[in-house]
Amino acid sequence: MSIELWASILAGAIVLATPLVIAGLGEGFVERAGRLNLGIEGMMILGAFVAVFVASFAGLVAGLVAAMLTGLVLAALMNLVVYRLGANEIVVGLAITMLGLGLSTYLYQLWVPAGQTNVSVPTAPKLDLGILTDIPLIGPALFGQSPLVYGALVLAIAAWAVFRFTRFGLQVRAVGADPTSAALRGVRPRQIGAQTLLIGGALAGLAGSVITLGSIGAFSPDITAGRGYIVLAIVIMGRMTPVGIAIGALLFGFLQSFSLLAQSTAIQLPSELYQTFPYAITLIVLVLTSRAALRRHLGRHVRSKPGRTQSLTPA
Amino acid sequence: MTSTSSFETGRALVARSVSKTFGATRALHDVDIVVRPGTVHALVGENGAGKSTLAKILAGIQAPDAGTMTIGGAAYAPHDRAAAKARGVNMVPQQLSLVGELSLLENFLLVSPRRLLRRRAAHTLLSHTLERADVDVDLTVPTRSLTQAHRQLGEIVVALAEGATTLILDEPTASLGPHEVGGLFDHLRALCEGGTAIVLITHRLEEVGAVADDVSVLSHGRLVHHGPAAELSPDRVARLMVGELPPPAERAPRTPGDTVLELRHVTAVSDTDADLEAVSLQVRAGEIVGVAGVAGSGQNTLMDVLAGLTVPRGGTVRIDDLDRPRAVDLLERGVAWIPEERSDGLVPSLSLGDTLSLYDNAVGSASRRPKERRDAESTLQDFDVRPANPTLAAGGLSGGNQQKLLVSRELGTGSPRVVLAYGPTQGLDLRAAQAIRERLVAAAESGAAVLVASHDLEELMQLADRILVMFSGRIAAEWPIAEVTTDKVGAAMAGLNSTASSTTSPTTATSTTTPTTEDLP
Amino acid sequence: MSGRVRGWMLAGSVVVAVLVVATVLILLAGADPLTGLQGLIAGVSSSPYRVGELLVGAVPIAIVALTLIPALRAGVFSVGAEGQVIFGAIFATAATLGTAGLFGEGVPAPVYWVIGMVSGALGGAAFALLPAWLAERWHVNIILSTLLLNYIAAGFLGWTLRTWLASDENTATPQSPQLPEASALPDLIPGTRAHIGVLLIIVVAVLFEWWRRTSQATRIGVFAERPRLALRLGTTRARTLYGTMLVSGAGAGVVGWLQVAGVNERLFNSVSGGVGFSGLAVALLGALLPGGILLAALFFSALTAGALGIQSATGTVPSSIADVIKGVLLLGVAAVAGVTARSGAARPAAAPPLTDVASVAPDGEPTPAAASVSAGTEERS
Amino acid sequence: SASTEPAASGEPASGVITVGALTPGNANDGAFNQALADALAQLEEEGLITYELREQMADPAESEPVIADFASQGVDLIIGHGIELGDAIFSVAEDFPDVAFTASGGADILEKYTDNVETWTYDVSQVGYLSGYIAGLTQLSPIGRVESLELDFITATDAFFQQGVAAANPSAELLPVVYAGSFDDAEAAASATTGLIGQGAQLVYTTGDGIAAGVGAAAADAGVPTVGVSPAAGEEALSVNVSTVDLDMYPIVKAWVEEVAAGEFGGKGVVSTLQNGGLTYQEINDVNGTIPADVATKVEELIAGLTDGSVTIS
Ligand SMILES: Nc1ncnc2c1ncn2[C@@H]1O[C@H](COP(=O)(O)OP(=O)(O)OP(=O)(O)O)[C@@H](O)[C@H]1O
Ligand SMILES: Nc1ncnc2c1ncn2[C@@H]1O[C@H](COP(=O)(O)OP(=O)(O)OP(=O)(O)O)[C@@H](O)[C@H]1O
Ligand SMILES: [Mg+2]
Ligand SMILES: [Mg+2]
Repeated sequence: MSIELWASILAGAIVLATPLVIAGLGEGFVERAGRLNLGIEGMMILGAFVAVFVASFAGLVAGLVAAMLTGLVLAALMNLVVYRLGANEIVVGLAITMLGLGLSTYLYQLWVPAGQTNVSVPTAPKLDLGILTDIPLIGPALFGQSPLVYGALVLAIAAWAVFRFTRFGLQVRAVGADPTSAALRGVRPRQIGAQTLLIGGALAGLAGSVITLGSIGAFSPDITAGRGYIVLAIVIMGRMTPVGIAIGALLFGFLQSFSLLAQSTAIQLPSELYQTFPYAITLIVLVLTSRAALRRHLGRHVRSKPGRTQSLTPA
Repeated sequence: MTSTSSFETGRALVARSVSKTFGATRALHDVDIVVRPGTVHALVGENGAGKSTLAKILAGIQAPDAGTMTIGGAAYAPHDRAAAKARGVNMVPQQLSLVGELSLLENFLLVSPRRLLRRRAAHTLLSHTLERADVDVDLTVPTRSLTQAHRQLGEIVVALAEGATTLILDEPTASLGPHEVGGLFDHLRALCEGGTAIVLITHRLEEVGAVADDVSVLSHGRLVHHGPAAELSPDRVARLMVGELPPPAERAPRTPGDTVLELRHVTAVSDTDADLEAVSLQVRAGEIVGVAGVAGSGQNTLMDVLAGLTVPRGGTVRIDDLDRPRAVDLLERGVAWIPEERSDGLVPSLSLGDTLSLYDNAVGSASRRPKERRDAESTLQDFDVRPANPTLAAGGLSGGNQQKLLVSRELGTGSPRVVLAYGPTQGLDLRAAQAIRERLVAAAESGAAVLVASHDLEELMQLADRILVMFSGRIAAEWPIAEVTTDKVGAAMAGLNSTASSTTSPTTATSTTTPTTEDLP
Repeated sequence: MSGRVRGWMLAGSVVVAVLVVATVLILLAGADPLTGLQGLIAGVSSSPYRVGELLVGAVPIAIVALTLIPALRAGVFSVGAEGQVIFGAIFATAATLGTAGLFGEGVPAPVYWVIGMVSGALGGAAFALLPAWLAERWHVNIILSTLLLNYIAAGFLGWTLRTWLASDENTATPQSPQLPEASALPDLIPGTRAHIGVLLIIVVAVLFEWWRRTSQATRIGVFAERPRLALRLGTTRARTLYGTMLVSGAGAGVVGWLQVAGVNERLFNSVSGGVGFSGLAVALLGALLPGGILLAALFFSALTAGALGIQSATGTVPSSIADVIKGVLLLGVAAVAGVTARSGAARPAAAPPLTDVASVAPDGEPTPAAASVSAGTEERS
Repeated sequence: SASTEPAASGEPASGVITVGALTPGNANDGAFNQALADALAQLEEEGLITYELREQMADPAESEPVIADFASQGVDLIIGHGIELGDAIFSVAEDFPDVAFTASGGADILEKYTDNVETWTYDVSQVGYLSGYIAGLTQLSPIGRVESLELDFITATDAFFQQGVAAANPSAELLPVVYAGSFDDAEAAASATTGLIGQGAQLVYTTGDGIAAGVGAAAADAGVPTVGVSPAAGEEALSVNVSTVDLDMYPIVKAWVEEVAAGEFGGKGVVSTLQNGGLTYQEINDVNGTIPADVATKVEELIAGLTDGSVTIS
């Protein structure tokens, strides 16, 4: 395989990973707080639609903001129904996904009825850093992307900093690990949980808009193509940490990009093999990380075995 | 009430006519309490008397239905724990409130007033507090990996660092060994010198005399006595709480029969307790074997191996003539199991009746015991489970009553061949604890092999025919009851003779080494 | 009592919410809402054919949901029905065509049915074995492994229909050859697509109603909450994982056979039709009770038919209104279920942990994460 | 289209024929599905028909009841537009001998007509060949191709595409086909397109509709011309699209309607071709002058050749 091909694969990987990173960071907050959002797919696709719709008359930035608000509203709905009214988290997640998929298609069909050319909006302009962008292999991948890609990077760093340096991050972890104790300590688990869900929703909406406004410039039904579910796998694979999630998303993006472009080489395998390749590898990585995590988990306990490293010093 | 200086009453935490009702339960009924600065105020009472409820109200965790509270005369009506903390009232709940995934440092920062964490400053503050309290606990490992005792002490330290002027401790000693309790009480006294008021809830009445200045006795939600602790003997407190107690039955001589359960050179790993290293042990029919040891010395691992819940890495386990029994084989052969963590043995959503008949229903008609069909309600009454209503959910009972329920399922429905019990009376009031001890003795008398692990040495000495001491996953010492003294056991629990003695023979275990400081872990 | 009143009020407000949403959507499409709502009702009830469709639509969802009962009771959350239906369908199709190829015309119908059903069940169960093994041995979360395996199954089906099971005819949609006449399930209601396989849901429902009362059901319930106690009852983690996943896999596999032999008479790419998620949703909506699940499945199927009725009556409303209404209804019903369960003093619906049974160590001991959760919810005095 | 009341009787007494139509995908896909929707809309405007259209009917399990439903309501003509609907149409048509049906399929469907089912297909070879011919005439090489799934009709079309390219520009180089793995995953298609362009593709061809949005956007972004991108991709994408071979269902549907009106329906099959106007192509876009000026005339010559038989595709 040529260097051009690898450059293309890398650049494609980063584009494909961007929405996964953004939605994954959001879901990372949600799962860290002990909740689960199975509605990401619905939030993403409705965000993807609303982004194009709003951007078509109000511009790119308004489109992005509208998509975030869309995800936020769906997340607020989910919070109300699940955590206030006591509905089942999984059922509601599936319902939100159904709603998002249905509503986005419905509104799209009304907006662009048969016989009209699809509405397209300008996508976010790509960066061109001249010399840097011209570096072979990594130049286009690292320095020739749309600002949304760099936005995702900033978000990942921000999420990392929130967990590392803020009380909120600590409270999220505490609420997820042990809500009863956290509440006894004076943290409000419901409030923290709701906040993470809203963050998760807003980022899922944004992730959807990154697909339509970042690379396509138009909406078409089912454009998210199951990415909302992949996000769940990536979050677990990344052990719910921002860095892990970013790596997991990049890995999936790379696998997808690779299996798309490997088809254009001389290696001819059944196309279905290429299509399932990213999922199969993700499963394998999931197995490896689960196993490693298990070992690490046990290892940590063996090392700091109670009664050995610590000792009470009676006065 | 003793006379107090106007300065002290001036800062006292006072509650008047506090009442609290949960559904049909009147947990508190017109209770008054005055907590004076610089004193330890013991709060005692039977299981379900309302101690924890009163404490939670003082600490802002629950709101009273009626009544008023003041601090230093100013109205005090905290709407949550943060509000109480702001007024200097802090609590270490009966169920510890440390988040296991987080270190003590992070548990402290969790509710800090700042949005951005200042780890370094917090670390300095906590280290300083540790130093002052003369405790050594690792601040940076997840508290989950600390021993129960260290978590307990750690949470107290966190509460202190948060700046408590009134500190409420709900049964801090229930799971501590004698050394740890001694250390804790020293800290408490030191705190009082500094003017802190301490509310201490406990079931160990001898502690009242040892450490408390004032004592309040609750019974069925009412305050039945309050006054200086010095005037009260443990017996008197006990009588106040529960009326006259029959003295513990005389120890009847028991002759052990055949070996029922046997471990040989068993090694086993655990991720929450010490690993077992070459543990050999026999439990014979009709004897009670006591297992002593500080928390995390491997008692939990030992119990799990004996109950078939952990598969050993090496060595043999045998019941009767069955090798490597599975947990279900053991159940079928009549092994009763009372785990340290009572929630392990109870399904909160099952009703009391279903809990009692769980083994019969779930293992099928070929049940382990030829069970006399006594109805659930009378079993519950026999074991004094309150309320004795078979249709209630197990999760709704108070901690002590859950323990009684667990014991009644394990011991109450037939005659077990083996009884494995870890802290069987933990968190129980005197009468309930005595009743359970009698059950264990009765089981042994009717031929069961009984193994009891406990942090309460008193209890072991009362029950056991033989005492083993565990240290760091080994059996460090073993004596027949006649040779046991508190000092010997205490030394063995601290590991003072374990390094030199690789055998469990009582003579070598006690006579070989002179303790040196290097042997301290 | 007041809880019940509140429940009814909420049920009422769900209906209102759905009506409002439907009205707004229909108005947006420039049609008359009243006509649309009439269409909704006509869509499920106006002819025997439509009633038959209601049943045909309910079959896969109901069987998948019913056979998920043990898994969900044990806390094993699988969304793998999708892939298991596919494998069941592939096995059943291959076995049926293979039988026809070997023995020619003369094979009697019941023989075909037994072969189809058994091989379908085997296919589904075999494909369920993988996530069960991954969870048991490697502690991989089952929701995620089944999710990913669904994509892999879909890819495998696509390849299958393009290669070794492809129809000889010139077709655009990938499909298998037509199954032999005798292997098809006869009609239950003449003139509709409702086949006698519909009766199977009654059998399966009765089976699980009986199972619910067995000691095994109790053990599995104990396992979900207290794995160590369950060990004493003879329920190990491995046995629970394999047992429950095999049951749900076999159920999904049978659905694969039913769809092939009862509805389409050949294997299509679309055979699984999203049943993984809707089956899970219906099982939870039905509160893991067979009766509730049957109702919920019929209800779900009715929504699909009813939404088509709206489109039929108004003419201009895009069919995707079905998904919107399904989503809103599902949301509403879940909310009502939550509120009534809560006021009925039952425990709030358990949040399905992504670190579910997978976090129980091999010997059945909860790892600290699991222990702290259980310790956290109980009073430890 | 305006809302309609389906006529209660099967008799086309009023002269206005009631039509029930089903498409496998969304009617606004700018391609296959939309061709039917546009034809129906035009015929309704002309007052010849009233119609109902059901979209997203690719799953036979869903479409059969809809077809049966139309039939039992007494609709005059039921159009199953798309090979996915073929079986369902035949199966329902047996039970409703008085209703007219049309079914579509591969080339073999032309022989499968019955008394009340007319069959229709389009000439895959012409679609593929003409697209390839246009792509070849641009003289751009290498040519990349992005498709949805490896399905029979897609690989068949592609084989003719290759012939067309070879006929117009024997020296053109073709990169292997990249399958996006889904009909809808525009982002994967965009990524594939960008990748192909990165490998030197000077022109990208696609037949998909959902994924066309991705192909079009990525190509427009890189300023690389495309062939085959549908209007569903939007204005931006169309600005670099040289041309797309489209269906025009108007003449076909109009013929069916007239036959129903005249009571002569049934017993034949019809195929859409460039010759009979069932296939058309979008006016050649010179993409800012990068496309040779003679493309349009050469395409017309090809069509003339096909019509008079001097050119044949095999
Ligand atoms: N949240 C609650 N809901 C219902 N009943 C409660 C609740 N909390 C306490 N109770 C009941 O109130 C009574 C007092 O409980 P409390 O926990 O204060 O007792 P306690 O004295 O601390 O007992 P123990 O020694 O067993 O810990 C008990 O009957 C208990 O069952
Ligand atoms: N605050 C808490 N948060 C989470 N888990 C806890 C907490 N307290 C106790 N646990 C759990 O309880 C179990 C028992 O604790 P541990 O093994 O540390 O002490 P131990 O050996 O049982 O001795 P002791 O009970 O005397 O302190 C462990 O599984 C631990 O994870
Ligand atoms: Mg208490
Ligand atoms: Mg403990």
